[in-house]
Amino acid sequence: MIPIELYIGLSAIIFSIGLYGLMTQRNGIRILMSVELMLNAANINLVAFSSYNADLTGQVFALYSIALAACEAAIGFAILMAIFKMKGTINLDSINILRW
Amino acid sequence: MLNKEFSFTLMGVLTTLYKFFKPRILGIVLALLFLSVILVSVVFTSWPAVDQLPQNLDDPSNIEGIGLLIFTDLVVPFEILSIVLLSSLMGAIYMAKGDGDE
Amino acid sequence: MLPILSLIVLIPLVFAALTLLTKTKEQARLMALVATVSVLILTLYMYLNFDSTTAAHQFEELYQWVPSLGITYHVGVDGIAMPLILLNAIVLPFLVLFTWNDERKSPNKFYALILGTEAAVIGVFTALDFFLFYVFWELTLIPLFFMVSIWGGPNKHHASIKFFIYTHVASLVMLLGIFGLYFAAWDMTGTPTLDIPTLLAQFQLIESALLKDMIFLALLFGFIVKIPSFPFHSWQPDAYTEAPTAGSVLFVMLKIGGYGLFKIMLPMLPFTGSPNMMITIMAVLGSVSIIYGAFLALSQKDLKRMVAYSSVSHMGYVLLGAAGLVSLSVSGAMFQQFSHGLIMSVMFMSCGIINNKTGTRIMNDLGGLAQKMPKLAVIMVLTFMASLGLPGLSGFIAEVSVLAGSFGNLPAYVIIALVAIVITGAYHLWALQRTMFGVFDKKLGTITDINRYQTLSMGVIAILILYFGLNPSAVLDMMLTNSEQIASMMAVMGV
Amino acid sequence: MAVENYAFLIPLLPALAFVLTFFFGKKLPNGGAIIPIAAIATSFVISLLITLNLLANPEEVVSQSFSWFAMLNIGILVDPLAAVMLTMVTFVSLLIHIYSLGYMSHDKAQSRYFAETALFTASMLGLILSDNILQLFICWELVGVCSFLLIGFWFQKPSAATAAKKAFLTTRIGDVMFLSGIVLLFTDLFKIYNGAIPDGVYILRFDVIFSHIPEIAAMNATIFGMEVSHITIITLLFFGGAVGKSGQFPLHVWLPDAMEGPTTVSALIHAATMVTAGVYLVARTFPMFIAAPSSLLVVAYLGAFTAIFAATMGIVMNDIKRVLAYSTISQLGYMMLGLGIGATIGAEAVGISLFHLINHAFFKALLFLCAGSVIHAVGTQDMRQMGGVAKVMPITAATMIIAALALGGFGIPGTIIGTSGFFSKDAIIESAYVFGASSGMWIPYVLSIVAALLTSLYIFRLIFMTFFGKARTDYGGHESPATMTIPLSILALFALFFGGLATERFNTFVSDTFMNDFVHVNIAELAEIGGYHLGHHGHEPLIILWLPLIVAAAGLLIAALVYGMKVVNMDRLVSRNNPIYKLLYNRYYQNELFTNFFSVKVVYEGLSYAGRAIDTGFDWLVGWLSDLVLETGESLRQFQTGAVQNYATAVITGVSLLIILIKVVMEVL
Repeated sequence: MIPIELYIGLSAIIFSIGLYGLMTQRNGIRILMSVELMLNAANINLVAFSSYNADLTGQVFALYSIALAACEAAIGFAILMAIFKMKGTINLDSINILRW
Repeated sequence: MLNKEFSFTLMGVLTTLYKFFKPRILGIVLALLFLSVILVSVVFTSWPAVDQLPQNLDDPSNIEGIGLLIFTDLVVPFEILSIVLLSSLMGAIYMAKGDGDE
Repeated sequence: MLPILSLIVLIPLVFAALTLLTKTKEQARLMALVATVSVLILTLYMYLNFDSTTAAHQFEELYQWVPSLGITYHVGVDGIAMPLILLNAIVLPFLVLFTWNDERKSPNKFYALILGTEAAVIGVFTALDFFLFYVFWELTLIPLFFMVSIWGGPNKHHASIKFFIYTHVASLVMLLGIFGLYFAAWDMTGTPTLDIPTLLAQFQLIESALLKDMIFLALLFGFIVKIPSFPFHSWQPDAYTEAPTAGSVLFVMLKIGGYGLFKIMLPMLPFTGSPNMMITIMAVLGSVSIIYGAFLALSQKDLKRMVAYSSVSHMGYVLLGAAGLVSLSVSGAMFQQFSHGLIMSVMFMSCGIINNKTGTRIMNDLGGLAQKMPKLAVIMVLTFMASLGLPGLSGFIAEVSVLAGSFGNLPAYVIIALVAIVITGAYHLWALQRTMFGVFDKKLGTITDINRYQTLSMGVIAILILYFGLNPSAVLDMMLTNSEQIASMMAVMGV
Repeated sequence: MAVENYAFLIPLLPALAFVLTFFFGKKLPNGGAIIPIAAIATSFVISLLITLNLLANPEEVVSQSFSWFAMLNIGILVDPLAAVMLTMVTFVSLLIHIYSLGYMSHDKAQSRYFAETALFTASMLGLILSDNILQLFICWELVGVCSFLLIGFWFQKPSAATAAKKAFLTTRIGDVMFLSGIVLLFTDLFKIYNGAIPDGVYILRFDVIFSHIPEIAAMNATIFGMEVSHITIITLLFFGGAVGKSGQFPLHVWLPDAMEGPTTVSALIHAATMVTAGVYLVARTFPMFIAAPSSLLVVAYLGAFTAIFAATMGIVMNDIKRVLAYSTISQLGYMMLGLGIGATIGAEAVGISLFHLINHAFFKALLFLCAGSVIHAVGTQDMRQMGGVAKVMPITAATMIIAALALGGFGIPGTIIGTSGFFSKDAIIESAYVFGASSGMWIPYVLSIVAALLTSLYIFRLIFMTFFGKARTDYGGHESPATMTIPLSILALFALFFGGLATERFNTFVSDTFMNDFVHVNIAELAEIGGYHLGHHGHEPLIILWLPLIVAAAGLLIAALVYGMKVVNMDRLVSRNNPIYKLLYNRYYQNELFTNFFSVKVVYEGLSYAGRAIDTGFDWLVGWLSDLVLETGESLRQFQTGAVQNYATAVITGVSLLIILIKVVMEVL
């Protein structure tokens, strides 16, 4: 029996790694990958709690979340492609049209 | 990156490390901060001790349960999700396709 | 029975929308005239059926709206609101007539905004629910803002934004006060309500004196800025001056600040933590406004700006009378609002005409206009006399009631106001002398007298000024009934 | 049909005439002059009938009241005081209107003139008829406005517009005092009734006011450490109003400038419809004055001072109308003095003063109309350019000399032979002697005697300079038409004979004005409150009776010697080098002091520009606040880098810190 703390700790570590990537990376694809990491950290939590509570809903939602991650990745890559077409780069530092 | 002047002097290592970490230091610190926050909360939370898991030791698989759940209780989110998936695919294709004249 | 109050708010709103759809000036002004005249007819019907012996609300309508938050659709009029509704209903048809032949861009929007203002202002006067009240209160800002910023003078953008932000900040503070009252009452009774009479009755049950004072001051701030009173008046001369003539008249019709003072502040006053401090605040601001506005009006070179400052001075009487807390002074203050609306609308119309015909409002550049515009001269002399408080005209009734009523409680402030009367006379006469009398300056070109629509509209309002000066009871009776109720409450509380 | 029931028509008819003439006058011949003339004539008939009725039964005054608003009323009251005033005003006004037919016949704005004079008369009649102080004030203000309109009748002349403004503003200073008095009186009465006014009690009606005089007198206020009775404050404030309206020092400055209007208007203002209002106010509220310690003394002293002060200026003026204007101020001073002497002789003072008022109205209207006639013919107002006008205009000259005799006060004491001014003015001077004898205060008496000398001097200077001697310029001119000379002759008859015929009856009639079925005031009791000791006319020494006549004759003699026969050469005296002449000629520099210094420098340039500076300050403050908000936003905007990662970083930081914060707070709690 693995204590739940370890699951949560794992997910927290993965989440933090994703977080780190999100904050420091400049390349759009890397950022998307970091986001995937964070989503999957959440999935780990969902499954772990579901398992501990003997309630399958959490696992179902983990599946849903994976599907959503696919959507997100698809849209994200599409946006990146559009940006690349427009600017010739996917370095997000140059995408600052939201600036004041 | 560490090519031409491959020096093992302490100063050189430190400089290299500094150059490597300087743009990342804030990210690392914040990530560690967040991690520590979560870990501390996790550690200081008293989790209910669950004795038996999973219930059915004979058949550790719960695919069937999940499938049932998907098509009964959670069918509405499922349907919505399918629509979202579909539309996002369409959107992604539309965006990636670009203008027609290419 | 006919839901008159809903009708007089709805008719202008609906017609405002319809007017927006019209294409030509002729259609737009006809629409506006139809709407305002029908409001006038309904209001007159209501006025004639109004029972001025009771202080209770009449023509009430009450529907549940959002029960979980205590929001209702509750409208009704009493002796405080009725004269002000009457004022709006009377002046606006004549305002439309006044602008009948004017040429301006997008007349459909212009008349739609006039109707929108009418609906909003009357809405404030009829609302008996804080939600409605606040919605209409804010709604008055929008048409006036556009009125100034589209058709205004050279400095219109600055003036309109200043007006909007200044008064909007004030209404937000007022909203805080409303919320304070609402949640404090909700806490005590357990049921939410935004009904104005209920909340006013529950105000005294609030235990914390500090909270009561904060609520009172927040509301007071909102009202005082709208009145406007010294030292929060600085939006007013700019807005009044830059607005087109119709806009200035609409500003004058915007008597919601004083209305709030009588309707909401005075019933709450005796139950605040320190009523005497509140009275002093109101009296000081009122008397300072009176004399300060008078001096500033004296120093103005621009005719319209002078009229705007004289308005600050006159509105000081409203505050002073409200602070007097005797039925005569309070009703005098209410009457001041009414009569000020009539007088100032004609004064602004005169300024507008002079500006149109001569192209300037600088008084030193004018002169001798009475020779070219005898009709305008007669009307203008009459209204200027009314404005400086000539007996027999409506301004005097208000002034003398306020002064005589307040003197017992606030002698020092009344003496300040009395000193200002001389200054008031001085700037009015001086302005008349510089614009109407003296040698006509040939540089001004050929000048024709006012057209018959203008004569009609200004003449009728001028005659009403005379009528209400001779027969103030027509509206003063209902004011007296309500102010007696307020005064008796004060007496019970020993304020 | 009792004529009393139609008393309300007296002011209403002229008011109606105003409306009719104003709107339709242009289409009628003579500017519709017939309408106001007919209206005022009817009013005159009604007033006369009522006066005759009252003469028979002085107790049965006419009184009608209607509720107006709150606890105030509108009403009319014709008691002896009002009746004689009504008759005089309608009569003089009627004659002036008839005269104006000729005088104004060349003016384009005739209808406006007649409309405004009709309103002027109506307001004055309303003022006289008022049975409450507020209505009196209302008409009082209306009178002021009409004077504004009429003085500025030729508004295209800047000097006329300025004079009109000055007249209105100066009297308004007095009006504000009057209003303050009313406000204080109202507050006191309100307090006496404890806020609960019974139905049917009109709080500002004279009977209510008079019946509460003792209670008001008992109230005290502390002003600058002095205990002052409320009744003193109220009456002094009322007197302030009278000072403004009746041109007493120091608010007399408007009256000489008021000459900018047509001469007939000056006649109306000076004789009938305006300046007498102040005297009437003091007479009307006399029961209050006599109950007020020291108020009457103020009235007496100020009146006497004004009488001599204005007379000194009258001597040096060269404008024929200005001489008359200063003469009016001086005579009004006499009337005020007459009222002030009530401190000794009680209600009799009202009779004496009113008698002078009526007589003065006759001869002053006559003087002005004659002057107007002369100006009309000669085309100038400067007496230095006239001379020998008597040859051209015999009727005018004769009537004007009669008026001058009346003003100078010529008559034989102890008989009924004498001009009207003689009886009334001598009565005042003799009363001043009684006052001096009983109280030991001789200054008013001395001043009044000297003023009588000056009066005779300046009026005969005018007569000699204008009508006698050689024509100093080539003015042409002719006698005025009959519409102008007939009113002159009628007025001359009254100026000659009215005083002698009416003197005894008049005084008793008017002095009883506070004892009737409307008000019942015991003047003696009230005088106790005021601390005055009433005495009676004793047997004055013969010299006292003759002294006024002697000084008047002396004045005539000096004028004849200097200006008529030119025995004494005045050129050395009359020069700008003579400081006294310069002082008088510049009218004691009042214009510089009041207008140029006080109004323009202090009030306009000083105070109102200070106000402007303050206002700019407030505007700046508001502007600064808004700039502050803008700048804060400007700098806060820098955080909006547009890079999503920065936002994400901020969110993470915020969440972490928030969690820590919550944790810490939870721990502490």
